Amino acid sequence: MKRNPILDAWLVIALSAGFGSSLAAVQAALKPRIEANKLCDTLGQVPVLVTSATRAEKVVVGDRVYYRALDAAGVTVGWVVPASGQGFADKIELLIGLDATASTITGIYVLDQKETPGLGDNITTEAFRRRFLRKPADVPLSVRKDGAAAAHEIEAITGATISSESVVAIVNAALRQFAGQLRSGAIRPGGIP
Amino acid sequence: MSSDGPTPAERFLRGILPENPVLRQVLGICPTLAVTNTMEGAVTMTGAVLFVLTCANVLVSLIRPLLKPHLRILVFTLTIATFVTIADRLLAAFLYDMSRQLGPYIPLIIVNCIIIARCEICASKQPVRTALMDALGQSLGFGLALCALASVREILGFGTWFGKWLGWRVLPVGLSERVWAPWTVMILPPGAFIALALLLGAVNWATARARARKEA
Amino acid sequence: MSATMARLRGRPFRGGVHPSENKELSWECRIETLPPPPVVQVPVLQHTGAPCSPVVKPKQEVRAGDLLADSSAFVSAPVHAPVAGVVQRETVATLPNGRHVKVIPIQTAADQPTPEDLWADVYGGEWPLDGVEAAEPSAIVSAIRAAGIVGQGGAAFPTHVKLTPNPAKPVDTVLVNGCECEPYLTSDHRLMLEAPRPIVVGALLAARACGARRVVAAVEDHKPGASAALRAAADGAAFEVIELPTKYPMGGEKQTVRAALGRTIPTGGLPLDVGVVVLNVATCAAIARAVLRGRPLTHRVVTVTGRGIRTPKNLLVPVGASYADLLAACGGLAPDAARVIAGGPMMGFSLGSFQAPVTKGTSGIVVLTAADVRAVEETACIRCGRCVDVCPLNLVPTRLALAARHKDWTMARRFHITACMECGCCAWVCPAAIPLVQLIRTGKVQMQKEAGA
Amino acid sequence: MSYLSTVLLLAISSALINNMVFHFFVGCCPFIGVSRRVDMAFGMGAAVTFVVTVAAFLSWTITWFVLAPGAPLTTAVWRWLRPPSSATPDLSILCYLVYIFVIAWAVQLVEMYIRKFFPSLYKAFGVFLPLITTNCVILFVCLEIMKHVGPIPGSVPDPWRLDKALIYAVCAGLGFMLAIVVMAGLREELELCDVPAPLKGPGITLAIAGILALAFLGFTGMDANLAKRFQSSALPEGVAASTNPPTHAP
Amino acid sequence: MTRSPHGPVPREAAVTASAPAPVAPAVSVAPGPHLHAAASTQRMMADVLVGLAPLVAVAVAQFRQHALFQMAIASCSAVVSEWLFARMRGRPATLWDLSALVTGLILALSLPAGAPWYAGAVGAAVAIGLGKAIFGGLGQNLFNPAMVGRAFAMISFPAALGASAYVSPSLGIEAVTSATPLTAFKMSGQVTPIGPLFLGATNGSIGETSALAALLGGLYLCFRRTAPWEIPAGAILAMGAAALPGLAGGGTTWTLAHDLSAGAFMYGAFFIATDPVTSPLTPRGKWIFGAGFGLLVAMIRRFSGYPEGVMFAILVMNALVPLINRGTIPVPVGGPAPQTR
Ligand SMILES: Cc1cc2nc3c(=O)[nH]c(=O)nc-3n(C[C@H](O)[C@H](O)[C@H](O)COP(=O)(O)O)c2cc1C
Ligand SMILES: Cc1cc2nc3c(=O)[nH]c(=O)nc-3n(C[C@H](O)[C@H](O)[C@H](O)COP(=O)(O)O)c2cc1C
Ligand SMILES: Cc1cc2nc3c(=O)[nH]c(=O)nc-3n(C[C@H](O)[C@H](O)[C@H](O)COP(=O)(O)O)c2cc1C
Ligand SMILES: Cc1cc2nc3c(=O)[nH]c(=O)nc-3n(C[C@H](O)[C@H](O)[C@H](O)CO)c2cc1C
Ligand code: SF4
Ligand code: SF4
Ligand code: SF4
Ligand code: SF4
Ligand code: FES
Repeated sequence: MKRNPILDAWLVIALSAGFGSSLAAVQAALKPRIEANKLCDTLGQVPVLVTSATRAEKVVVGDRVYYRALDAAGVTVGWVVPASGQGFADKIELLIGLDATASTITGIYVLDQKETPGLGDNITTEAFRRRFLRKPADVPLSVRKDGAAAAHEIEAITGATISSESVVAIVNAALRQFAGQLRSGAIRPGGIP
Repeated sequence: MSSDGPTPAERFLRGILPENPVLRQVLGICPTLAVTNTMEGAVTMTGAVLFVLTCANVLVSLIRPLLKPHLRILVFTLTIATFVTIADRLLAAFLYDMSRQLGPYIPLIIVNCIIIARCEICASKQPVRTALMDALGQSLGFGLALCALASVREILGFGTWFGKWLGWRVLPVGLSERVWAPWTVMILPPGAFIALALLLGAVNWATARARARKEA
Repeated sequence: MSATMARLRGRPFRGGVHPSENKELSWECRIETLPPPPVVQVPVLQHTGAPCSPVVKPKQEVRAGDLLADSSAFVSAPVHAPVAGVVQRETVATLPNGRHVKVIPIQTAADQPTPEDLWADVYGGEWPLDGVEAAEPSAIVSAIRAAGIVGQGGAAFPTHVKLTPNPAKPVDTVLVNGCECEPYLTSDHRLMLEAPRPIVVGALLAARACGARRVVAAVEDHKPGASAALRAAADGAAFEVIELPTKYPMGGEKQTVRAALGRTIPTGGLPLDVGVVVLNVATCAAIARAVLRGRPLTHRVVTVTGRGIRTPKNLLVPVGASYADLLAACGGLAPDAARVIAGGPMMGFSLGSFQAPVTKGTSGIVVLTAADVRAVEETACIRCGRCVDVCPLNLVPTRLALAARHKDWTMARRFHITACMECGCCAWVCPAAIPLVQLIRTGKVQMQKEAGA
Repeated sequence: MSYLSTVLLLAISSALINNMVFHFFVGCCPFIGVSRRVDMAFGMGAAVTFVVTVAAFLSWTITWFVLAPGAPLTTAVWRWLRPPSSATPDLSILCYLVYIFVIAWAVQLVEMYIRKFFPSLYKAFGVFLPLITTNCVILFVCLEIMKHVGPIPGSVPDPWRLDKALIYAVCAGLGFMLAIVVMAGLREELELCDVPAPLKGPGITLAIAGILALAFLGFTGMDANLAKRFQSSALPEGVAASTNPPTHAP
Repeated sequence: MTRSPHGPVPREAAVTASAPAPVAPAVSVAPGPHLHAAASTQRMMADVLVGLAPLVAVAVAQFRQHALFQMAIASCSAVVSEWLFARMRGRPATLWDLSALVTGLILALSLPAGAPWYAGAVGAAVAIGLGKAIFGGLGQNLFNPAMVGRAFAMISFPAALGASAYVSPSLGIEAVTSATPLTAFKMSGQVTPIGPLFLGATNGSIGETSALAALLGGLYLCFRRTAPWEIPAGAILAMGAAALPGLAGGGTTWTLAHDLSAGAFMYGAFFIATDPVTSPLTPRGKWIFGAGFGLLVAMIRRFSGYPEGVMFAILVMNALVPLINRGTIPVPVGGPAPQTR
């Protein structure tokens, strides 16, 4: 007697139904939290990158995304520019904080990188990131290996010049593009309430 | 089926050393290598495997009378994939950092040989209690291997132990680079392979020695 | 033509080595005759092929040259009494290569030819060329077979087998091998100097027997005297002499044929496959003696040399004389003698006992001192590839030895173990002193055994 | 950057720099289990490459049209079922389940197809096919494709189209094949070595893998520098970094 | 009495049948051949030490006590490790074959003058342990021990062996205050003049600065046949071939001479790639190995994140040696052996 394969597989079908619904439940229960985690990864940095900001507002220009940092009163106090580019080993993803007039860097944050531990991954350290504080955003930055002298110079990490240069290049390119958007009026400038 | 096989307690103990999945059976090598550059990774992975293996073993054991031989593997896979998805979402919700660090290695648990092997060898033939103890024993054995490897790698590679969660340093802070430096290679792929090779060698050596002692 | 090209290129064959030759120890020594020892022990198997059965009884009296044992097999050669005397009861002797063979001892009679007469009988006297024309090819082959001639160059293969015409594989050239590439040995050299005429005549007879039109003698270029003697002895006959560069193993037939004629013998094949028959110089002389004088092969020239012997010599000895007899005739071993070798130092076998008899294939006895024998311990192969560089056959000896060690016959075949001719170049050059040849040799035997099983 | 250079970069990056075994540690079990003989290893590598390509095709198609949040097919069905709704349905939680089935099915398919049309090929590597179902390489490639298709098609700046997904899959498979064949060569050699007993088998294989991973680190950064070179030959002034926003930014 | 039948006996030693019997055979029995070339593993290794002498001399002249320090650390560590691992396996330690010393010295010469003590010590211990002992000791290792050790150390201590380690003004040596030629080229396209590169007036690993010294020592090795000439020849030709597109383009400042004499290329081609144990057996295999090495070095130097590729190229080619050996089984003279069964 030939058995019906569909009937034969009733267990599989029943299990699929059970699993499907439990997954749906998990999805429903956890999705908001996961989304929040993801968002937090970026937006949670805004107050660090732009002091006095309390929240951020997404600004989409073409395929680019920027964040306008707002203080409690809703006044634009700065910008957060996401940027990415090739590092020594793999892609480096950054957030760059700017002041309201987009003329000074107020901080950078490394979202993701796969540089060599102990060497290139020092770009995530506070010590390195602090070297970008209060640097001009309208002049291209450059890397010095033996201590920064001029205002637009960043001191490289010992043993990780390539990673340092990559970060600087990513910052330069992103800021140039952002400045272009500002100038062209694609983004409503902030700073003057 | 066989009630005169190992007792649940024996199964539990066996999984930890004599039949350790990684060190004795050389199964599940990929996650073992991939997540052991920090203790945190090792512990999280162990937790995920513990969760998936326990749930899958228990469920499979429960439905074991209903299993058709030719659909067996399909059912196992379905079960495992579901629990892995749940584990993955739980991690993303509650341990977002670790979820990002472990990346694809959590979903890869689906194809982890240990779990299919336990479903096949044990859970589909044994009552729930045995299957549960087996799952716990194997997971702990897996965890033991992972932690052993991660300890070596994190201490040599970073000079810390549970550095991210607990911040314990093994090498003193501010040790001069001229005196000693952590071995970065241990955190990278080559170090993983080499450390596991030596760990396997050490375990085999110790086992052979113990056996020789017993015989002598 | 191609031989000239080969010589111009200076690389007559690939690989090869230049061990120090030490031929000067004995190459000025004229051939002396060994006085017949009290007993000679004639092995019934001195060749490659089927052993013979004795046709004499104990206590039977025999004259020199009488048939002692024969066989009906094609690949076999009879043995004859080298001396007059009384046959004793058969015994067994162990030849240097480790083979146990039956021997027929003969108690030497008191009445023996003088050394002069013996020399005149074996190599001296007249060797007229017109005898060559007169001989029928088939008669030559049967005379050779009746005389029990086997190759005296080392392999001791029955010569009549080589010379029997094979319509499928016509022969155009007889190559007379006078290279004598083994270090120390000088027996062929002395023979070419002192008895070139029978060599020439024998070679021409051989050519007639197998239908070859060309006769070429190949001599290494460090023996100009020998080639000059052969040329002079040729006396207008169609007998060429080619000088080849000195290099071990120039005398190996694959190498000689390649260097002298520019032809390549296929692996696993014979010179016959490229239309050549290769004969050692002493074999040629034996052919002449058998055809023109009807005398069997009972004597040969043996070099006894090395720094471990008191007086190196080239001796004309009866087959069946023991190594002890020969050593004694050369003043015995020097105090620092460390190793006694039957044959040359590259391919010969070291002797543990000196009671074994000399056979038709014995070309020399070399006695080395401790200083000659490098006492280097075997170490690990460092895969330097020097053995590959020197292998004349373009094999990879280290892999062959490794395969033999691990009994990995798939690998042995992949690296062509059966092609190896055991010349010893690889082991000579190996810095790790690995007994490559021995490993390969036993590997070949075991592989054959397991393939048969 | 020309299309060709993109392909070249992807190939170098997935086969050499981010080699499946030496960089991502996936496929270790067959890497240790089936690397004893070169011909077996070659068969395994070829089988994996084949299956991974088929699986990549299927999983890209399903992810792009059905599973990704806001995938066109799902959205259309959703809207048709509940016209007023404008929410984007999200089936991505089913990804893992679907992939593992796709892989199992692809293996079956490939096995049947080869058995029918290339019996000699089937003899050569048919035995490896069932083992591949539980091979991490395949699932890993599917997961990688999932990551690059992006949460919402069109929202990721440069999502992988089918061609890129397939190129990636083939090169990842070839990278695995390279690793396992090289390892098999080394292990054949190892048979003749005097390896300490406790390290025989998996131990020494892992140690060699470690040394190979060290060697492959030499390729680090090759993709970046090549990309730079391709770009600077296209653009007048060498632009080192692109300004793509991070892929996982909300 | 015996006389020659045809003329006087050349030596008067009259031999009788009753001459003294041979002394009791105090002789040894051994398989043939009974003669050997005057070569030994130890002699080959000693040859390498001689070949390295010019490099050592340049290193000491340039980096003074720092060079001596590196050589002492690495050599001691290598020899001690060799002894230790042999003991662990219960094998006799064969220190006198000098191979451990060669490994230590080759490793030391590939380190920067300012490397910390543990770089050489760990590197040499790993070289002998992971690079050699684990495979069964001398002659059985599949990877060049010195390069395994260096790779391990370099990846472990990127700060101590990476580009920045070469610039250490604290050593008080003038040459060591500027970037190495390869780093300078990689970072800023700056080409060092050939003269200093060739003679060794540049910065770099202690043994690599003078291409001339490496060439002299290397030719000595080739001449002595301790090192096969095919490997360096293949490497140099391949490097030349890799430079062709650049030269043809015309717009590049990267010249072939710079390519050949900068960094560790000459040192690697003559001393490291030629390690007999980890290179192919046949001449054809050696050509392929050398050429592959040269191409990889060129590729890594140009395109990867590292300024120099000698070490990685050696390791990658080592991994390919079994496959090369497999593909270059020579055909015997006279064709393949007929296969019975
Ligand atoms: C390595 C090697 C070296 C040989 N050298 C000689 C040699 O120097 N002279 C010689 O006559 N035969 C030599 N032979 C033997 C020849 O290959 C060949 O068998 C012989 O010349 C044939 O002549 P025969 O049958 O008269 O002995 C050598 C063989 C081998 C394998
Ligand atoms: C995913 C995977 C799992 C494997 N599991 C096993 C296993 O459990 N046991 C085993 O002997 N071989 C296993 N193998 C190895 C192959 O089946 C191997 O070809 C087989 O063992 C034959 O090996 P042999 O030639 O030494 O007999 C596995 C291979 C793969 C790819
Ligand atoms: C034998 C040898 C091999 C080397 N291999 C490498 C290598 O593969 N990669 C590397 O970056 N440096 C290697 N070096 C060191 C470089 O030669 C040295 O680094 C180079 O001069 C550039 O300096 P940098 O690597 O510190 O930037 C090697 C040195 C030697 C002596
Ligand atoms: C020409 C030559 C080159 C060598 N090069 C190296 C080398 O680069 N690295 C090394 O560890 N040993 C080298 N050795 C030593 C020896 O071969 C090495 O220790 C073995 O690899 C150990 O089995 C060399 C030896 C010779 C004869
Ligand atoms: S079947 Fe699973 S456990 Fe076994 S080797 Fe393969 S992946 Fe590993
Ligand atoms: S093998 Fe012996 S007999 Fe033949 S040529 Fe060489 S040395 Fe002479
Ligand atoms: S010559 Fe000796 S050490 Fe060199 S490869 Fe051959 S067998 Fe090995
Ligand atoms: S003995 Fe054999 S392997 Fe060695 S050199 Fe002679 S032919 Fe070649
Ligand atoms: S866990 Fe075994 S192949 Fe990945």
